[in-house]
Amino acid sequence: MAATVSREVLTAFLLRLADDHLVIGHRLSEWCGHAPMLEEDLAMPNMALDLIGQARALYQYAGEVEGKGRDEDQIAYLRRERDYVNCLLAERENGDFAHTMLRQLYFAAFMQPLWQGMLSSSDAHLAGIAAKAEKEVAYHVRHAGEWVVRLGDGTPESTRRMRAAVDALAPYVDELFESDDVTAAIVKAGIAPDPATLRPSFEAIVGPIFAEAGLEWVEASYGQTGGRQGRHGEALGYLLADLQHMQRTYPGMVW
Amino acid sequence: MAATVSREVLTAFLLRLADDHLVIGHRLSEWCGHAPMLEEDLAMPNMALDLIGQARALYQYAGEVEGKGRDEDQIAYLRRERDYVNCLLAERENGDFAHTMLRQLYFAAFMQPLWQGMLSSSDAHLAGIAAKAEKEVAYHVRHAGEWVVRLGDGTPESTRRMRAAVDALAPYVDELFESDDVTAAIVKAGIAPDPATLRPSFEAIVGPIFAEAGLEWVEASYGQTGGRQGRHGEALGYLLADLQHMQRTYPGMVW
Amino acid sequence: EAFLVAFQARIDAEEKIEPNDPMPEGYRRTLIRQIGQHAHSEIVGMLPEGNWITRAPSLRRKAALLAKVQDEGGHGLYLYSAAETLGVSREEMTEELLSGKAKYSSIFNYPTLTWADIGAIGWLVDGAAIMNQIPLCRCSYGPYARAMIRVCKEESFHQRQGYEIMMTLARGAPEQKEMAQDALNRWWWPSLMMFGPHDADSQHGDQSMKWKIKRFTNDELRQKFVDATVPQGEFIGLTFPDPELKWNEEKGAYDFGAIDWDEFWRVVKGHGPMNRERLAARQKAWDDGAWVREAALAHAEKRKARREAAKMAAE
Amino acid sequence: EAFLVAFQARIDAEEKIEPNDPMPEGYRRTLIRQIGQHAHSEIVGMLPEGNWITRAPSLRRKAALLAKVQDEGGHGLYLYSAAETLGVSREEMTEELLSGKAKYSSIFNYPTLTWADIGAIGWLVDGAAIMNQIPLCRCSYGPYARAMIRVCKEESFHQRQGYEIMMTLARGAPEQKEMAQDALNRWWWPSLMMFGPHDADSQHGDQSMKWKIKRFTNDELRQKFVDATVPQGEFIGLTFPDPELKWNEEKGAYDFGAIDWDEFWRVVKGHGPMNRERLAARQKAWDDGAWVREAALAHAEKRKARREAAKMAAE
Repeated sequence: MAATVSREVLTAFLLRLADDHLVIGHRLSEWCGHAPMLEEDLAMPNMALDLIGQARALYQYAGEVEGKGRDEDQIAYLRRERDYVNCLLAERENGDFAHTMLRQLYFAAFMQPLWQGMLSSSDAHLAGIAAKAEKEVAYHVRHAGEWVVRLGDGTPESTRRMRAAVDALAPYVDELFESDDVTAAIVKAGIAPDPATLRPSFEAIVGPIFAEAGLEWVEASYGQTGGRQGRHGEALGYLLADLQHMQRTYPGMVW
Repeated sequence: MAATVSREVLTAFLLRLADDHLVIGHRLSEWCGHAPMLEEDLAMPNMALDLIGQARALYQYAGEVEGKGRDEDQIAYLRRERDYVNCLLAERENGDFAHTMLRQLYFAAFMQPLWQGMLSSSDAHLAGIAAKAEKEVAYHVRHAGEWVVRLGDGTPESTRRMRAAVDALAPYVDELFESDDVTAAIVKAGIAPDPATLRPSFEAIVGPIFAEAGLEWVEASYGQTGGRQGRHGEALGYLLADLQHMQRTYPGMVW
Repeated sequence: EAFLVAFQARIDAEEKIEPNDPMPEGYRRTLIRQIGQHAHSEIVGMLPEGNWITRAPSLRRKAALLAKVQDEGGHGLYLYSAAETLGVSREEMTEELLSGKAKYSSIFNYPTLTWADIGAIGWLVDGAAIMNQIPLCRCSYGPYARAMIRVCKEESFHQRQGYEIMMTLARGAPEQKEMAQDALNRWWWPSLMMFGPHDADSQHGDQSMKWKIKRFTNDELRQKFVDATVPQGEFIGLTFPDPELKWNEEKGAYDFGAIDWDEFWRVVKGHGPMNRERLAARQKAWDDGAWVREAALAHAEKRKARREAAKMAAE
Repeated sequence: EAFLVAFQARIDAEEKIEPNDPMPEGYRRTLIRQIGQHAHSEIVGMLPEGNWITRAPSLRRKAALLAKVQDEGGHGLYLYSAAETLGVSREEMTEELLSGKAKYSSIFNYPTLTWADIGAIGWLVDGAAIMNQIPLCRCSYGPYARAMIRVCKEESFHQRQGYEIMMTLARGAPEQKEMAQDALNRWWWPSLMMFGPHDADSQHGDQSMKWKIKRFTNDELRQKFVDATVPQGEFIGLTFPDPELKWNEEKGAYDFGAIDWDEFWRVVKGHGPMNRERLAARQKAWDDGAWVREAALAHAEKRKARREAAKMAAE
């Protein structure tokens, strides 16, 4: 039988995932009504909706596991900036459409094997969340991947922008695959795969897309890190000011 | 002897002025570190500092007059969006440098005669605030006015941008000169001049600047209004989310 | 002439007109204008609601709002497609929107100031839209009628959702109730204006009725809306900002005060609080997206060329 | 050669070197590099602090922060002027900054995550800067020495203000104390790195000391800073993130742990958390401002031409 994990460890693991999804979903939703074409004015809120839905499932479960009676909104809205543990990739600002789509591809290509691994999680509740999310993330990989190809192999302008995005996001890839005590305990308990082992799957997704797009992979000399310890970039604070505005202004109300 | 006004009326009048200064000062401060030249990286925080200083004096006095024990920060930070009564001009987003400087010129050209009129206010405290502010606003008129001239009569590009700013801000000028029951009572009590009477002074300031800049005055077919009733544009909410973030997140603390 | 008479006979017989059927130029033009305007309204309508997605007060509401805004984009898409069956392209329609030549529903030229505005838009604006749209499900032009069936189903869901937001607020803390009341105060009159000028002043009304593009007059629809909406508002304890609003037993409907048509025309003519910003936002999205659209086109052509080259090589 | 000997004699006699005095090329180059780097640090340093102006927790703090950031711009201005006396223009220096050729203080490549970071920057970063700068008030190059006198006066005000912010937090609510401690944890080691590599590894040290551009070594200054700062932190109840930090009675100074030089060099070489963003922000300000600078120039030329034409006409 697999080892078990403490409430604290499982909560910590769930919050990382949940924050990733909330924050990158928030970023996507900022495009709403401002997309380059109507189809994307549909596709981007659609992906954001999936991501917020996944975040909700994870926050709800984190609240249960934590056992302190916090509901999804209390966890999502009422922590301090240093308590958010999303990866830095998720919080990066939208930049142009190439930048947003590449960010989404990276995140989806990381999550797809992670969700797949969690399909057989020893934690039945998480396996259930994964079953739904795994279908959704496949669409995100496809949609973002198609755009990376189109833009990478489109006009000289779009190629230039896509390359700039590859360059700009390079330092934020490695953090996705970090392992630490939390992930080690989670792996040992058979709850989820080790992020460090997902790199080949990530590359198997991103590699062919880059090849088709005519893009070269850029290895960052040093990856940025810190998100899992709540050490974020300066942009997250503004995102949280908007996110939390209502809950902070009107504490304890039902909406 | 002049009529007196109720606490409520004087408070309402002071809050309008204070909110104007806080909000336009906030906007100017957003330029910090991003100005087109180092001299402006000094001049813009400098003007913002004057404006925030004037706002503080007005909020403090409003708190006293109101008599409910609220201090400057409680009033400045802890109201709801619909309770802010700044004019719409003050909250307009920065746009480019031409837009920011024209907005500042308009506001300063409105405030200069208003402060001058309040030098002889029947309210000694307000006369004291005006004495300091009147010197500061003269610098703002000069500084912003010089830029309007330079940009209006600079390159074709700067002229185009300056004209676009004149066009964009035209609907927000008339609101400055609105009178209502509050201003009527304030005028009657000899506290401040009627905004409606300041238009000629405003024009005497802006007119020669426009003439030198080679700009034509644009009369808005319909002026926008509502700020004094707390009916703002959509951008103010985001400004307030940032402004209030700390006070809302950490209620009741001393900083 | 005979064609017009025959066409009218088909209409009168409640036959659906389909894209390849002959139709009078005026019928086509009226439909293009109306469907385009309707599509633009969906697109521009994403902006005031989109304004609250990042600040929605709970995750549940955030998700619902995202879904709603997405639906609106979808409505825009069906409607543009319906208009395209009449021989106008989405690009042409977009350019007419951005140039100010084509209109969109004036209500979206008001700002969303608080969260309650999201409730009010769902309840009142979508509610008014449905009143307009339900009869359009029986519109004589087939593609438009079919698009409207789908749109109406979703809109009525949005309307209930908006009302539920208002109810939650109205039954919530005093600040929430105040927020709901304030939103009603600001959105009520503009909602009534959504039905357009009084019948006597309406320029397109008669011919559209005859062609069964419209099936009720502006004033009829407005009255239906008032009659349906006032009890809903009263039920949750809100007060309508109209001292003349009262039930008229005799006519079996509500009487209500005079609409400020000056305001209506001012906003229609571009001087509402948000007209410039709405168009500027759409213009910016369009301009900023130009390189994306060009790249998508260029890529599609490259693929096609490659496929053809491969086919040639294989032959 | 004789000139170098005579120059060194002037330096040794504590004479000030002035712009028009002859000076060795190396002396000039060293000063240009150092003053430029110092000026750039003031300019880039506006960004991390500017990040909290709109979110400052009280109006008093907001005003103080605005004034501080403005002072930093002012320091940048004096320093660029001092460098200009050595024959380099502000444009050239700006281009060197933006191209990454010129450096600025690496500490500004860390983000300001909470309000307490504003306190920590004032207390630690300005505190470390002052340690570096006080001896520069006696620097052999006159314009630099005079600029530094003014800069130091303001910096020491900023340092006290920063410390006062930290004290307020440390004596405030538990969340505030935690915020202050967290800021100290993040800023302490980077502050120690501000003094540069150990003397043994420092490439510019010896010659600069001989020319009296520097008067203390990196390690001497770092030790002074630790000795001055640790008691201040302990006084307000904060803990330094260094288990090896302790008072060494014998040497009459603090011992402290080993600095992570890998991190130091990584950040210097452009891989700190904010290097790209800082440069991108300055680049954007520069690019977006190009039309303004061009317009100012064009206008000045138009005025001049008009004045001259008027003069001609008058003659």
